[in-house]
Amino acid sequence: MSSDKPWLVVLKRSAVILSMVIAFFPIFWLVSTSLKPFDEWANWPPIWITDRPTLQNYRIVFFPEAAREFAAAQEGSLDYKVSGSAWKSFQDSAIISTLATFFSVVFGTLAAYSVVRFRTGGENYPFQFLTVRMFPPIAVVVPMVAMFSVLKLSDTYFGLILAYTAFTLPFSIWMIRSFIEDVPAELEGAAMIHGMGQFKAFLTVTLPLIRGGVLSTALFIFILNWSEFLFALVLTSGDVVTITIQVANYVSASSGKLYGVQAAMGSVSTLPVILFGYIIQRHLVRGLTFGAIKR
Amino acid sequence: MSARLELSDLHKRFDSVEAVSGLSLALGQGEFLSLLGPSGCGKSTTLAMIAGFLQPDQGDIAINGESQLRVPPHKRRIGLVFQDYAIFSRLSVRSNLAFGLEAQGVGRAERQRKVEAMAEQLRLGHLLERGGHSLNMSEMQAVALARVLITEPALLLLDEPMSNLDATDRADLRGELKQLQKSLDQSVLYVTHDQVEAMSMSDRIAVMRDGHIQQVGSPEEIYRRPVNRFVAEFIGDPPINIVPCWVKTSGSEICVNTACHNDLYMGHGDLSEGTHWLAIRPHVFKATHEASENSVALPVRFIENFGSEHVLHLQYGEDLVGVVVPPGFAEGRDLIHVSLDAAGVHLIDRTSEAVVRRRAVEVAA
Amino acid sequence: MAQESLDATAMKQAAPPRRRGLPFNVALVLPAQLTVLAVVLCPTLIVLWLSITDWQPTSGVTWYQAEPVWHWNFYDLYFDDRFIGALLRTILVVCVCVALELAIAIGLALLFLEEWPWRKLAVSAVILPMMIVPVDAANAFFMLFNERGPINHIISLVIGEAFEFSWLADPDWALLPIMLAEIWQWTPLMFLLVLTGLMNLPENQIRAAIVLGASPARIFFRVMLPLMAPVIAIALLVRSIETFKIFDPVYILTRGGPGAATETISMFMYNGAFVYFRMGYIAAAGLLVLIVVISICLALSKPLKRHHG
Amino acid sequence: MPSGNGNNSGKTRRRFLQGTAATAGLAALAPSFMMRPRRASAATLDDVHMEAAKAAKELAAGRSVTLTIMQPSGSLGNVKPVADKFTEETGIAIEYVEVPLGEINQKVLLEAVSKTGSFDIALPATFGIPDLAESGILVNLDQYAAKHEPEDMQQDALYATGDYYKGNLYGYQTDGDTYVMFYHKDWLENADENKAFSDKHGYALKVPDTWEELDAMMAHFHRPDKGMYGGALFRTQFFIAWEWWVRFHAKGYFPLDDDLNPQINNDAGVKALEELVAASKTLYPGARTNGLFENFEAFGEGDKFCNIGWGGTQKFLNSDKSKIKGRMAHGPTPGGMVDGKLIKTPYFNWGWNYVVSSVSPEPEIAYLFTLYACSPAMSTVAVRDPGGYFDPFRGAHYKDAKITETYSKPFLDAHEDSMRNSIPDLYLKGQGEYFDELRVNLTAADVGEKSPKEALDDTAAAWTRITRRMGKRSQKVQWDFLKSIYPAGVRDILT
Repeated sequence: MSSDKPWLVVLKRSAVILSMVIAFFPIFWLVSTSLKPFDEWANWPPIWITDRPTLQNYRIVFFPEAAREFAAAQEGSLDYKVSGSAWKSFQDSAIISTLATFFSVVFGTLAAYSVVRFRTGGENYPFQFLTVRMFPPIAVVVPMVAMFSVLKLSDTYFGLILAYTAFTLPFSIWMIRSFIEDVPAELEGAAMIHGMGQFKAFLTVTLPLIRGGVLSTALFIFILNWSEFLFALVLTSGDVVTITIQVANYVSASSGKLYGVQAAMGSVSTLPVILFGYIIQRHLVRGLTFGAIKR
Repeated sequence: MSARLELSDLHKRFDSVEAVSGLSLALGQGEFLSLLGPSGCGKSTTLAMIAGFLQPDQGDIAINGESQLRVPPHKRRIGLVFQDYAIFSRLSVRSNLAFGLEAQGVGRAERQRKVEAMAEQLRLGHLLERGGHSLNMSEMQAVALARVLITEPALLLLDEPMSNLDATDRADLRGELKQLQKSLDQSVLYVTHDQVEAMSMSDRIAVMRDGHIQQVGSPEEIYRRPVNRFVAEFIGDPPINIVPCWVKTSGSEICVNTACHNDLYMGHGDLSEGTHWLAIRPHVFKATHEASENSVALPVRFIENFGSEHVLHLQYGEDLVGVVVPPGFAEGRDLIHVSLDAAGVHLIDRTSEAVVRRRAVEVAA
Repeated sequence: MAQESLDATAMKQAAPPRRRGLPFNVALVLPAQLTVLAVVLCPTLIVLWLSITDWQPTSGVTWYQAEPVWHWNFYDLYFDDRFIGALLRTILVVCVCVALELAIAIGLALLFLEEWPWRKLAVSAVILPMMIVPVDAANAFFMLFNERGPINHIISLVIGEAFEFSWLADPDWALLPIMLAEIWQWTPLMFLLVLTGLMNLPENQIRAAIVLGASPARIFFRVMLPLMAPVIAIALLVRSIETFKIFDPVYILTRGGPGAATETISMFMYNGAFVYFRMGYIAAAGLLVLIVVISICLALSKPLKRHHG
Repeated sequence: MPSGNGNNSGKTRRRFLQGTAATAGLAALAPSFMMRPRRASAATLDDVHMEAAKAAKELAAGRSVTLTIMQPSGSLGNVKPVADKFTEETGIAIEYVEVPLGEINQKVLLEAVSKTGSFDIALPATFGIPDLAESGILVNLDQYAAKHEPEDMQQDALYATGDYYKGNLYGYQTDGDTYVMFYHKDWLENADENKAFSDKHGYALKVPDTWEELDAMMAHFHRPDKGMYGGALFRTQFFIAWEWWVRFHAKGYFPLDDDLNPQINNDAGVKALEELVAASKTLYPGARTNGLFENFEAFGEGDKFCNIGWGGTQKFLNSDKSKIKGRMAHGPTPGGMVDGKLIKTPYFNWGWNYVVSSVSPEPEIAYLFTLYACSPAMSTVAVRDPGGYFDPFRGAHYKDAKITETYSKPFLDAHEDSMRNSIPDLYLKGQGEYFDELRVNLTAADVGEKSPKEALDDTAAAWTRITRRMGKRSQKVQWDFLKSIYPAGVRDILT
């Protein structure tokens, strides 16, 4: 508020710069590693920025032939061996994340509307959904494996979509609820006076007003689905491969990991999340607090 | 202990807007000065500069003759009551009152004593243990006032302290505040847009508009001798009537015709011939039931009832004018006879909007 | 129906909703409700059953035919050092991570509270970590804390001799990179929450405190922090719940090892269920965790409720 | 059994029959095993791959059949060339699912629960077969073996101990993952060193026969101030149990007695652990934290006396990246003196094994593929892949020029010798639990958190609990069986 002393300003600016460096450093390292040729992955001292940048790691991720060539070239290094393309994991993740997001947002919007405008189930009803998010997924994963085995849902798109939809519903219901609450019910009332049914009034009056909010919710949930790991790890066994599973797959033997390849896969797989994240930056707080804190 | 304040040639600009330009003002010791103006006139900016939240672009702020520009807010010995009272909502009333003392490092016992005394003085005893968030507006107002008074500020700044209160609380508070100020001999700068507050409490009023001081003077002066159309219109309730007039001059003598009254001699002054304005307080019209020599009959359009007096709205040429009459005066009548005393009207220059100064006044023939 | 719901408060007080309207609003919540039931309630019932059996896939029977052992799983859990250890370790991780996240977040938020050039851009830059896929973030930290990674390199440069410490293989230190990864990734969220809270603080209360002569520290602790309490409560609640579930970084960085040195509750249960395949036993552990978590959450959910109310 | 017969360990089944006769306790088990139908197969070792392909082609005739193989990531180089040939000969398509190599056993076991049918054939690590067999996910291959397997198929494999569980065939070992020792030949043959060493110990430097000798040599060469280190043995938790396992067996004991009471915490076990902890002092600095890759890279520096490892280790050390290429001596893991007799206990601790999923709609075709892939001709093709995981496991492999070039002759000699006499891992249901318990406690002892005695007592107590939970009676059946198929020379000495 009052004018700061110069040394204080310098200190503050340095702190800001330091925090930015720390925020960026792991990502820098990921990207930097993804561009390193094989023999620099585990060099000592580590190479910060390679002199010989290569796209080889990215080729290994996406082109099985490149992976096999690479493996053949690295004679004796049996641990550094990959095969198969990551395309499938992007495809699978895209299908699962998109559909699960769609269901979550549609179901969530309907439920949120019902909860806000009709007080369905009373004051405490929405909390029931919230408890879903408090469940450690690992606690339900064991019975889900059992249940899925009976229902033949293991290792299927539908199984993961079901799990993702359920576990993101708390977010969609609570976020969209907070958006609907921002729109006065009187607006719908005005439409209803003109003879419109209530649900239609919601669709034609309120929904367009909260379109941005619903879209943000969708992106937010897409991010969650795209990044999910535990369910994918346990509920799939090879037919379905999500990107997180693919990343974890580039692990070799007891010895170590395919740093460069893993970094390449990591850089690519996290890109959509970063992009969507910044698009909805304004709503991140609302999302991650279930709509409790608004901007 | 109470202080003088001098503002000289203050300027503050936000982007393209000159919020305060060339403001100079002096507040004497123990004086109650109101800074009166419509919202956006720059009075809050001025206040923020005095308090030290804003640094003026130019000019000086001096308390007791010492420049405050390099003094941080908390060292200026200023007490500030905000429009929203800014009660620390998470603290109890007691802690709110003790906050300033605590910050100054006053001992616990002393703090306790002063809080009790202040609570006693402002009749807040029953609120002391309540949480800040649980108070109603008038309680907040009182606590806010007590919270600054307890630190014995050299200068008390009040920023629209009554705008959130309802009418009766306001009326009560005006008296109490004035009394308190007198008994403490406290210098007060009172910022408001409400002329009633300013008129009823102030020793002097500074009327402000668009970053400029329009006029500084006692309430009487401001009311009787506004310097321009803005001040004339801003002060007075019911509001002053402004009607067009046509000016004839011979030498420096001015003769005015209005839509209904002719040949009003306004004495000497500098004014061009042509259309100008007449500002006439509603009290200045003399309303009668019977016609008299220089009265005109005006049709009654509607009546506002203020209880102790009524305001008749009469058709005056193309305008409506308000005329104050006793209750029941216009009962069942369509026409009222109105005469006008030229001594009580203000002639306003159409181009400069300034009130024309008249050297001598002669009653119209 | 329509008229009643015009005004939400009126609706709330409205005498028993008309029968015709009721199915409609219930129908609206039905898809969400059914999904949740399918994926949460059914498994919970199955957990109840499994927790009293000693079902192990290696015994070759399907889960619904497993032999009940009644309370013995719980009895064993009570004496299972690894389970208790994982529980305590998880609580430690939650306390350390959430506390540090909050402390750093508050510090950062205060830095970003004042207006300065490029501030918005800097905020976007600082929150980058929370935009990263957690598995990728964990991988990045795996590389950073590799014995041949840049962290060791920096330490080497500082101390002036080669430092090749294998953080993740040392039982005493392996938890550190995991916690740092978690803190790195989620401090930005905490920061955003706190910053939002700070920016929405009533400015005049702070100004009032300034004019009353309070020092910056006093203003912060006596005025700002109390005002921030609800926001901070929500932030702590949300982050504690999420941190309690911590899995991805542990899995990627250590798998709970070396030994059980970094086994958090999720990792313990994963290892138990999917490495040792002691499904019944882990179901019992899961049930205990569920009960604990839900009761804690119900107790703590008041701030959320208040904010929404 | 006469010892010295190099081909012993291959004759698993025969030996088991003999063992059965000798062990009254096994009488109950014997019938189901012995009453296996006589072999109907006309195939011989040389043409088994052709016969298998033919049989598969007939079974799949007129249908479009696809087999899916779940394999540890990185083994495609071993599997694909063989699979391509199979497809070529039979028209049966092969697809692959890759999972991280540390997780394949879990994934296969999970399939027992989820039954997705996502694979027909899998390549789990051998030590997991007991769990997998008990879970019901593996097809008991006896009936198919009776139909298609040539007489000496398993005798020809140098190590087939892990293929059987409770007397039934569940898979084919396809990887020779036995522990082998690596020594710095220049140091061994250095005259000055030899003199200094024999002056002190009374015998010359050599490829050590016993752990005592190895420990003495490591101590001799360990001069960190001169940049020389005794050894590059593993001390990370994941690996530590394996070395102790060999040291313990070399002292002449089975890990469990006939009643499944742990013997690991007897005096020999404690001694073995004390020696292991003492040897830690003569290892290079990174030993406690370094995994496999770092380990062989470190030994490749050429400043360490000895190392332990597998074929993969040799592939690196024999490459141009290694400074010690061509300067190594090899040997099996050291043994010990039991009652005045030298006992060698080389150890087979990992290895991939072809198994067939019980969820597979085509178990017989799937079996035929595994038979095809493990046939001498085809497995040679698989092992040839220089980047792959599969190490030699049949006599034929050691004669292959390409394989010899990759591994070097001296190594292969030591490897073959080890393979023939390898002791098995603890092939019991719950192997992972037993071993993890052991690993944690050994590490605790190594870093000084527990005394060796404490560590092993704790392990033994935990083992008893695990055995009880797994079902003692069932475990005993397998343990008796397993003991009966330990290599004869070892089995006779162990108590």
